[in-house]
Amino acid sequence: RAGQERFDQIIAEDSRIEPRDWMPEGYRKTLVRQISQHAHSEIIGMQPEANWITRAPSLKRKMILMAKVQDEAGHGLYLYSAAETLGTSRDKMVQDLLDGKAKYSSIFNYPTLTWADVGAIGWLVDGAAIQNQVPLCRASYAPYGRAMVRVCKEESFHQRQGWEILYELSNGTPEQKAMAQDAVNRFYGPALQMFGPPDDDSPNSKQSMAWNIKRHSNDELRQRFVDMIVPQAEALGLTLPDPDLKWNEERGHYDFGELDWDEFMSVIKGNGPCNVQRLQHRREAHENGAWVREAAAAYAEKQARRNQDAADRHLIGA
Amino acid sequence: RAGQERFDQIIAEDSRIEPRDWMPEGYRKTLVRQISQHAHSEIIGMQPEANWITRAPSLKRKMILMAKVQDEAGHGLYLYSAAETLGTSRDKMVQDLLDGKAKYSSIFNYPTLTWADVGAIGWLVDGAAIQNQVPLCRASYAPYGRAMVRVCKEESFHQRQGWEILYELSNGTPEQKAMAQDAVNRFYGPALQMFGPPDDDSPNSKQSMAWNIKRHSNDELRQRFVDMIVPQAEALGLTLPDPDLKWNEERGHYDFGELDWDEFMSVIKGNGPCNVQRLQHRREAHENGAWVREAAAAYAEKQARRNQDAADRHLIGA
Amino acid sequence: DEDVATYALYLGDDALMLAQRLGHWISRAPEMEEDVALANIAQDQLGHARFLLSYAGTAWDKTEDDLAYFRDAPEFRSVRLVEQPNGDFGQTIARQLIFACYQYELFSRLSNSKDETLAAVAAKAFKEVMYHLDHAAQWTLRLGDGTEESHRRMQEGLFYMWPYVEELFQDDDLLRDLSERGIAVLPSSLREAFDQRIAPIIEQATLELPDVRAAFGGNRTGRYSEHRDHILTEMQVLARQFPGAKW
Amino acid sequence: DEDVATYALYLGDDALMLAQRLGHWISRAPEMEEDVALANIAQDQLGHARFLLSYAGTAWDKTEDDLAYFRDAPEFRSVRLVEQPNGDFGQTIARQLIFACYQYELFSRLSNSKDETLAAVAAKAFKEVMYHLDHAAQWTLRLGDGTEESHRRMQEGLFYMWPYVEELFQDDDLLRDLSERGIAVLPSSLREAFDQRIAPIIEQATLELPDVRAAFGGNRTGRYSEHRDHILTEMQVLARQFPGAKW
Repeated sequence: RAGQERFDQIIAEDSRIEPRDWMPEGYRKTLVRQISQHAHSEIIGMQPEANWITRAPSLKRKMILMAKVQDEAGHGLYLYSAAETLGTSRDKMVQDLLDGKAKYSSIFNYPTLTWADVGAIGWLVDGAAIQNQVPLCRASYAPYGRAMVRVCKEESFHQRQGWEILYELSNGTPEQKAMAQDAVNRFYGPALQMFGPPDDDSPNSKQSMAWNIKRHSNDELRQRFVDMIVPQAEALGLTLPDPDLKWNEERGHYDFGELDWDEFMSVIKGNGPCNVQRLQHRREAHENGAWVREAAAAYAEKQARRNQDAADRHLIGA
Repeated sequence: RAGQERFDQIIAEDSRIEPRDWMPEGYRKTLVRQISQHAHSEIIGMQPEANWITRAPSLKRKMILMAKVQDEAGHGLYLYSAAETLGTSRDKMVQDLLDGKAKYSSIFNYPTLTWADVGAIGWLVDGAAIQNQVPLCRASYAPYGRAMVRVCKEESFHQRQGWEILYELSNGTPEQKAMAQDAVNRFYGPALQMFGPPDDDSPNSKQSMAWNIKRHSNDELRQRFVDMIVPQAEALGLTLPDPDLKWNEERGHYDFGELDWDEFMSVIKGNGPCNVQRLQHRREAHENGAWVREAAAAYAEKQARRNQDAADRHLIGA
Repeated sequence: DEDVATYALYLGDDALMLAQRLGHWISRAPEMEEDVALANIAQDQLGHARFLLSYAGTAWDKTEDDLAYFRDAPEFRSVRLVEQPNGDFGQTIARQLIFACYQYELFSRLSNSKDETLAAVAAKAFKEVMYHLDHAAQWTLRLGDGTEESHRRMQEGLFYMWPYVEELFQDDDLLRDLSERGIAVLPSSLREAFDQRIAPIIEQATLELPDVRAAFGGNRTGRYSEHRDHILTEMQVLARQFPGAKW
Repeated sequence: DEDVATYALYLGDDALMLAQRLGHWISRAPEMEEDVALANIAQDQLGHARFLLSYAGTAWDKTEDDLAYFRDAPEFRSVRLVEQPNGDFGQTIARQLIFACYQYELFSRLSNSKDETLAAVAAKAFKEVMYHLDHAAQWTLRLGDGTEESHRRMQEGLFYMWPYVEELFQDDDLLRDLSERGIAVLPSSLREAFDQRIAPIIEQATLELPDVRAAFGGNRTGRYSEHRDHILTEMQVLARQFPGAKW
């Protein structure tokens, strides 16, 4: 009872909850689900871009891409740590992912067919992620907010790098420009869907906002994102594939067309182009690495025993 | 005693020994060693050429190459069968290969660095193999002779195909011609060494000849091979990398320079460019296939049991 | 007739991609007999591919090699199933089983095509595919009803490949038009026969039809698999290094 | 000075090939921490490669990308060790251990080169290689002295890589000349220090120095490995598809 009051007060003051604080079960569960989904998205999200590391068309781009995919692994690690402060182990979360029980951002179920897709992911997908994540730096759960601060810093680099890839392509040969336009055509819709379903269909959002986890509704964030990328697309000289997209003087925002929510729901339910492929890639890495993790554990145990033995010998003066 | 007499008589008449016939232990051992080495050479010999199947530069060449490597697997199978008639199981022979206890032709420890190497292997390596093998069709051990008849028929196609690859390259662009010449430069010496060490250093040859297994000495076969390929090289417009190579009017043969027998012995002893790679490739295929072979055996056993049960039920009128 | 040529590309590209995948097994198979068997099937598929690409090429004055080696990834028309990685032997057999059942139904009908060339290639290919189907079915039984491990792997192989089954039976305008003209076989018309052919094999092998949804995209459009570009990278490298060269 | 440039290619091509091999691990490592660690090492090697290729390029008016993407296999100068396949993690760690011990000795001496550019890159690289060596040594211990399986795999990894050790320490005329001029480090001069560095690690890991002979060939000549062309096929495909394009 006292815990609940204290919790409510912290939320009302827009202060931060720390792991040692009492929190309602629903709050804990919501956070574990959200943070672990976010971590899974970083880890699965490595694959579409890693697909181009060995084929990057210049050494500079290869370097930047390796650093980026590495950052994603790092973000996954921060986020699993943040989620672990809520009492669920990383092993459990990872196992849920491998078992197909946990979700991750459905954008990563689309394939990267050309080099331009690496640019489109940086510009649009990381762009949408930032739009989502910046407000999360102020999430009421402190470890989550702190993790997001680190993540957001790096993501803004990534978005810029993606934009630069597309800029070079768009200002390159006609084939390069076509490649860039094709990538944007394929990633635009799914990127806008990263904010989740329209507000009317997003029942959990309200509670998350009441708990100061979420700060803006899905549609608000989506609007901001559209408003941000339209001028960026113009600067790129690329077209966003939406005939209904136009400036609305009255609203002070861009209007945009209805998204294909049937496709979205169907990808979420498992029939994206790459759902099975992404999970199998992750499972293979996990299974192929099992003997390595076992070796590391066995070695650590032996070392601990050796240290203990040495300490014992010291104690008895041997 | 009677067996030995009968055996000696068959050899003296240049007739054939069949598996049911008595034979001296030395004869049996020599044959098992020779036939299994030959089988291993076919199986390991798949690798250098298989390396180019996925990259063959035309669909026609891809087709021919797949058929050729397939033939090598087939030859391996005939030869293991021939060796099995002497009482050593294929499993045992294969295990000896995997354990590094058995030998195979050292030429397959050289890498195929370019497409032209596929041509050079066909022309020179299969050419040398035929020179070796044609007389083996008359080997005193009948199953070996019969296997060699099948093998030789196919090998002569292979040699011709190799020659054609080099012909196209030699008559192609300057880069293609250079590629062909480079391949011939690398494979010429090792191909001549396929006949084994010079006669003076080949202690086992004499006994094999007495037993009508071998019909010609190493140096005789090597000379025949050189005499055959010199005009073929001329027709190709390629140079054989031997400054001492020239027609000897008196002998009615081509003279040729000393080969690098130090390299030969060192490759045989294990330090060819690809010895470890070739064995690991074979071991990996074997180990990765273990569960498949186990499944096939388990299934066959189940089927046998089911058939037996059905027969039993039939017998008792169920 | 460019429509017929495009249809020949559909079928030819499928066969080419599969031949390329199977070709990689040669020297790596679980038994030496399988090196021979998989090389056989790879050659059959490559044979279909050469015939079909040559036929397609007549419409654009291109050779089989022009089409195989000098188109970029988006210009190919293969389905995603044949582009999937070999994985372990179970995954390869799953792909073989699905594709052989499909080709069996396809070629048995296409041999009645009003296009004589397509009818002829289908009739020839049908005989070969009977063997491919037998090979895949036998291995499905051995792996499914073999050991616990082989059962698990074969089931996983089916699970991995199943999302790409639906694409085999998707129609498009070109296919509808050509099938009305009696030239093409409408893919959707094969689905029932396919299901009836594959289900009993899977059942007899003590396996289950995978409970996994069809992968969105495909349909021989620009939404192909991530694997296609990798396949072509390797397949085309040498030909492209020496453009115009003869081999 | 073309000789110095060629020496820079020797070292740069080694680093480039290794970066390419390590880059393939990213998203496939046995632990997520290792995705990070291997990506780190890959970037360090790629960094060395870029610096060295750029420096080499000044002699021929070429950029790092000209040299990385538009040379054919025979023109590269890498040793075969760095071209060897990743295999399992044990095989990769074996390659890392050998190469890190070699680079440790090399760069510690090359930082005194009379060529200031080479001295500078070596000094920078040396600090990074200390970490690579620590990483490889730690894993060698864990795998060698971990479980029975990991011991076997690590030992097999060393066995697989060991034939290519000798090539690291082979001299040639160019190297002899440059080392007399105080520019290059003579590879043979590093062998003893290498042996003394690697042997105790292998011993402490309860492993054995492999009893396997050096692989003939190599020596940064035309007798390179079968793997090189496969590596380049993938690395160069896109750049070559659009010659002259900027990225």
